[in-house]
Amino acid sequence: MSKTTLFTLAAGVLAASCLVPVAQAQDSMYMPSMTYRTGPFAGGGTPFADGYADYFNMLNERDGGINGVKIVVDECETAYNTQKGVECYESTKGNGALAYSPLSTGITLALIPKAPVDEIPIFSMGYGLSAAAAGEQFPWTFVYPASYWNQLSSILKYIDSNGGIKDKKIGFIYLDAGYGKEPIPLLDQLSESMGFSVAKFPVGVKEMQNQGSQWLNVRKERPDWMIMWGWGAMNPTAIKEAAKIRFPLDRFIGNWWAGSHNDLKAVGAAGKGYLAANFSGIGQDYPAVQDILTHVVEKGMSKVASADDVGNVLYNRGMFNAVVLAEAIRVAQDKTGKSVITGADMRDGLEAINLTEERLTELGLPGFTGEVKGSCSDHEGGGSVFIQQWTGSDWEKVSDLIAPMTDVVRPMLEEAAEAYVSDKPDWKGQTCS
Amino acid sequence: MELIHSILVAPFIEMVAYPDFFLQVVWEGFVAGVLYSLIALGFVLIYKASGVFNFAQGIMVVFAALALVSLHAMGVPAWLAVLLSLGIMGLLAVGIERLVLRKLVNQHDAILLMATIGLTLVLKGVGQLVFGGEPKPMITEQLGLPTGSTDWEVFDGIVIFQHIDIAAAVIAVLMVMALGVFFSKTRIGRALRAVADDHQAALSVGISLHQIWAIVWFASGIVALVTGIMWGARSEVSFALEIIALKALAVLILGGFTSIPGAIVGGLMIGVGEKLFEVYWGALFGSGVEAWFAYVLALIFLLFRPQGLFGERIIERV
Amino acid sequence: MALQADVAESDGLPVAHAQTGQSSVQPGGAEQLLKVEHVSLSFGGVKAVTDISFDILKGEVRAIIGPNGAGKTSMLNVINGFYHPQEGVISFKGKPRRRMKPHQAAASGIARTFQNVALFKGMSTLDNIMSGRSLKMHRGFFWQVLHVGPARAEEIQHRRRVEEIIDFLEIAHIRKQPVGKLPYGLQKRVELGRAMAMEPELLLLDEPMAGMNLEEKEDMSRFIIDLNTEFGTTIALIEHDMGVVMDLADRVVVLDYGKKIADGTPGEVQASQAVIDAYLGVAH
Amino acid sequence: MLYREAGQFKTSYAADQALMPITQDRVGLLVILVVTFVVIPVFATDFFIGSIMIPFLVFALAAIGLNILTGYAGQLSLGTGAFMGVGAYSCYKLATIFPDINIIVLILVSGVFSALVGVLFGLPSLRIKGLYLAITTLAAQFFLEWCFIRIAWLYNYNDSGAIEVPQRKLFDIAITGASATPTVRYLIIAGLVAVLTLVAANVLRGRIGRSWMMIRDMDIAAELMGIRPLYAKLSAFAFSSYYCGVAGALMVFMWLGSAEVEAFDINHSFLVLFMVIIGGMGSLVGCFMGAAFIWVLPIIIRAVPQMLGLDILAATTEHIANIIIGVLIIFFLIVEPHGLARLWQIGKEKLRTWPFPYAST
Repeated sequence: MSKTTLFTLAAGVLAASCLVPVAQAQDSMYMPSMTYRTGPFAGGGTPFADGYADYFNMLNERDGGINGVKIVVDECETAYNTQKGVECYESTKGNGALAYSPLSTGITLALIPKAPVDEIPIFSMGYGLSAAAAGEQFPWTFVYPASYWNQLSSILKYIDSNGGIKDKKIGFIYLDAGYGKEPIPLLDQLSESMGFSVAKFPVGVKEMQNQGSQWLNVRKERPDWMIMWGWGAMNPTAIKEAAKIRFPLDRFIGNWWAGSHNDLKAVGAAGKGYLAANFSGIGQDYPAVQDILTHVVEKGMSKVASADDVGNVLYNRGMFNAVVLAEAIRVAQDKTGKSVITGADMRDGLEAINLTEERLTELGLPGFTGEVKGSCSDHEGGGSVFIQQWTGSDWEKVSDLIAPMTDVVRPMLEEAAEAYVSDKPDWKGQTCS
Repeated sequence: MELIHSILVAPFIEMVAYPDFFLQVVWEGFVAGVLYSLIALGFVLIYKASGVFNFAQGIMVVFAALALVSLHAMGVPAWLAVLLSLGIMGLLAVGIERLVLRKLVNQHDAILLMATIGLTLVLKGVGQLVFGGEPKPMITEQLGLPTGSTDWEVFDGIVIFQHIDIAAAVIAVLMVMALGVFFSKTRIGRALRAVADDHQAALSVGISLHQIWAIVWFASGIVALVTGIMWGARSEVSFALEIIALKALAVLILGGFTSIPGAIVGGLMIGVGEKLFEVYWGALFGSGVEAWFAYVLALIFLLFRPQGLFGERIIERV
Repeated sequence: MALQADVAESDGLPVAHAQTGQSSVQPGGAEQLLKVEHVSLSFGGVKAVTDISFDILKGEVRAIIGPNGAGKTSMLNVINGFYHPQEGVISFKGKPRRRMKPHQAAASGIARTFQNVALFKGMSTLDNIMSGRSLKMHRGFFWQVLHVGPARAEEIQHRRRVEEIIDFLEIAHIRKQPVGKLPYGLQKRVELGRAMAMEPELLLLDEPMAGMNLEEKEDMSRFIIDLNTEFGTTIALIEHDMGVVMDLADRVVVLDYGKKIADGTPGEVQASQAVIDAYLGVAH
Repeated sequence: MLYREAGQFKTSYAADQALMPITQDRVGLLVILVVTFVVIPVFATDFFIGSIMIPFLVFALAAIGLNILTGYAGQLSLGTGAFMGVGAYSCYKLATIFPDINIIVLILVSGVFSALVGVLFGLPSLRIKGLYLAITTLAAQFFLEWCFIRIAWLYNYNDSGAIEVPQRKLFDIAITGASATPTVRYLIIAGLVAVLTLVAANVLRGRIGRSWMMIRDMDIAAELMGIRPLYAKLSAFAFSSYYCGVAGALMVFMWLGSAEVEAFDINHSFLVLFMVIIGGMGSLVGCFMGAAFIWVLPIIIRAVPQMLGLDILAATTEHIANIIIGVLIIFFLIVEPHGLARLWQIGKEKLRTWPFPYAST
């Protein structure tokens, strides 16, 4: 008896969820957007979500969609929380979702096994499981344009080309969670082959704003370079602490989640010299970004607080996430001849993606990023990153694209992918010729 | 044997070998401790006067700082923004007293605690709705707070003092002194102490409990704003700070729930203790021990001296 | 009273120490149930009880009286193990002990009620009285989980005993009500029922009639007398109402400022000059 | 009205002590069981089963665990998340060490580890109570979280530090892993939750349950009735943690499929606490009501503006859900500390005495 109210309630929701207008009409395609505009990492989640939505809306406004089919972007708030993310996934996958960008390592890990079952690809752009770059084992997962491991190898190459890395001490400060720990196996491997030593400094998720001890330890260990795998409030705190202990900031490199405008806003001039890896262009000087300003922001259809936020690192990265997905839709439309595609078509589209410099220019993004060329076995594309430096008020590109050490990383990726699949007897991979 | 050496001997050798570094560690711990103390102070004020264990103190710190920063972002001059934020905290105090506390008089303390957990959710929701969830830089310079640092050359090395940290310590001392004067010299302060000693007796001599509660909540609102400014200046103002505020609970166990000096000493002990433990012993445990050090220390403390350093001995009456 | 018939049917009765036929007015030769010798208790230097000795005989009603703050409740707390006296020995059923936990006291056969009712407020009358049976229930976790067979049978068997007590105390109508909402007089009765359910050898009653009106006092007195005569339960009672004490008690101990000032039959005590002084407030 | 007990006489104590003495309640339960095990699996959508029913049942089980400790035994705990984590990580380790043992057995066994850890952290409860105890449970929360990160053995030295559920079968049907259908997973969870709820109901109405409530209501008097605080409190910790542990294992194995430490953090502990407060402390039915309410409310709040065609930012609805839950917690604590369960009971009383509005007090 007791549960009847509950059941009525649940039935109400069931009914409600059926009533929600489902964007499966013939003239549109459904693109879910997992956002985290709330929670401890909201600072990074907000501009990313804005860039993502604005690009699709720009295509709708400017071109009337992709090949005449409008894209419906539907945001679902995850607050960077795995349970909520999974719930978002389950509640939207039935709407004809073409691809998911989970935007959290935890959610990505939860969704990877679901992707082949539901036939919806996961596009974790430069995050999530590095091993997912191995297309043979992970047909439904894509990490364009580079995995964390490739990125780390590029950063190490940068260090090597700036005074050599042999016999140096590299400090690695990281968020003590799945995300931050992800590149450690490669770091350990490369420290042997490249001949440097490593000191690790974990920062607890709850201690992000309280890094005094870690930086005291840095002072004790005296590393030559620092590499940071940080996120959210951890980044500005770390840069401030580094400045406090007089660590030379031009020897402190963040990964691509530790090098946005939002991170440095709180640091300002004190962060001058700080370096970060990046794979997406900065600023508004791209025709595509200008189109967003004209067709979306100026019409008041964007959620950005001010037009100045457009072109920020994370905004542009969110936009690039949408660019890759939009391009995959086009490829899939070409391949299948259909205008409205399915998740499975989308997967084929993502796999056959080929964003050459030429194509990027056509899209209004000349020189925005390195080439991204996927294949059946390669789900991370080119994998090149560049290094940018904080001038005290803005980011400045200070290096050319640095190619990763594919020869070292690739075998490790494949090994990790094998390990992942090994205890899953019914796992479906694919064979690439 | 080696383990015993690395626990009992090696860290101390290291401390003596690099005394400048040791001093730096203690100073950093001291500064963190000052901030823990400030949060704990907010707890103590409210607990003393109303018996409410205010779980929302941490979120009040974030809320106050966010209000300040957001008002300034809207174009309000810094000092006016401080006043307005104080006004907001005052309204909040009156609101909480009217809508929550008044209705929960004489309830079990666990119920009161859970009510403040509910309050935490409300403040979190309202705060993000009104001010936005993304982290914001503190307006350190606009408030006239010092930046920069001073080096102290000692023992063939240097100890670096950030001016903002020194300011935080000074302000904390001033605030504790001001509270001391407030409690001992003013009429309201004396009334507060009377209430803390005995609710019934205070009522019988004509002290309005409602008024007193609103005042202590406002007072801890002020403490929250100051804490928020100081902490925000060290990193930034964000909701991530809320979890760190929980450490103040451990501080309270050490210091006793009703003692202002206890909150200060407890905060400093935890601040310095966890830094020393993390820097000199942390590596043995795989580091990151700061996450639990305060709580485990509190737990051990509870087993041996449950009333805290300065608390009164609890005698159970039948 | 239909109780006698019910009692005879059920097992596990306190018949063992029932002393039917013996006059409770003259317990002269009866065995000592409890003996308190030279007990002193202090809290941080403040003496609550000083060098007190007395005994309680099996089957009697023993009253402890004295002005406020005389140390009466402290004495009860010492007897059932809440407080540990710094000096002195307490012997129960001939076994001396210094320190004892309340649950050990309960296990050895001492039950009690409190000055301010200490019922389990969130539970019903029935559950409160059932809780008095805790020590007598033994079925383990496994049977509890299944709640069939032995555990169920045990629960029902004890329920029968509890229902007898409920009948005895005439509280059947409030059987399933949460005790928190009952009037004070009934709460006191339920508390007595809970103590009875333990089938104690010694029952300590701390002001069982405080705050009652005349009618309720009469009821409660009747229950106490019945309990003593029919079940043979030994009772130690603290009470302020001198009339009640004189009517109920076989012997009386008088305390004042933590010291024993008189001990004897109600008549003897009443005649004692020390007692008269204590109650009239003559300076010591 | 239909809901009357007039004419239903009990002729034995056994009948009077039954879990559901009134016929209508028994019929109601039967209806619920039929709906749970037949109607929902057959008719409901995958989304409803996978994202509403499964989490709801998992949380209800965790809420039962916390309610045993906090609602029935009166020991406030803020460490539920960590105890669920112990269950999840033990189950993961057991599943890797004993791949041939049925996963349902392992899930039930993993609760034992959680119970052991619960007893360990419950030890301070013998000396301290109330708020102080709440802080020791915080210590448990943060220390265990740290263990889940630091002890790599717990997650099989996985690079990402996450635990991933291996695929397991029962009678050749996949019951864990991605290819297990929501319906299968749901049926397993529903079965386990039904059995465990019955067990909890039985324990709570017997000697052991009574001893917990005695400690909660008046620990001094309880001791006087011969209850040993040591046994009563530690058994409450053990029993409660067992439920939390099983709920944690179910959460990872039957719902999420993989989990990082964050899945067991302090916010998770709070979430379960909210369910207990809103559902009703000291009520099993309340656990279900609270879990349903807290889990479903945000989903409804999200769906309503969409249905009305309003364009509200996803984040905004999240904040609004926070505010509503917070306000409701305060509301319930002020107005009805026994939560939804008590409201439901009052409703039943009213039905019983209808049409005499003042008959029940």
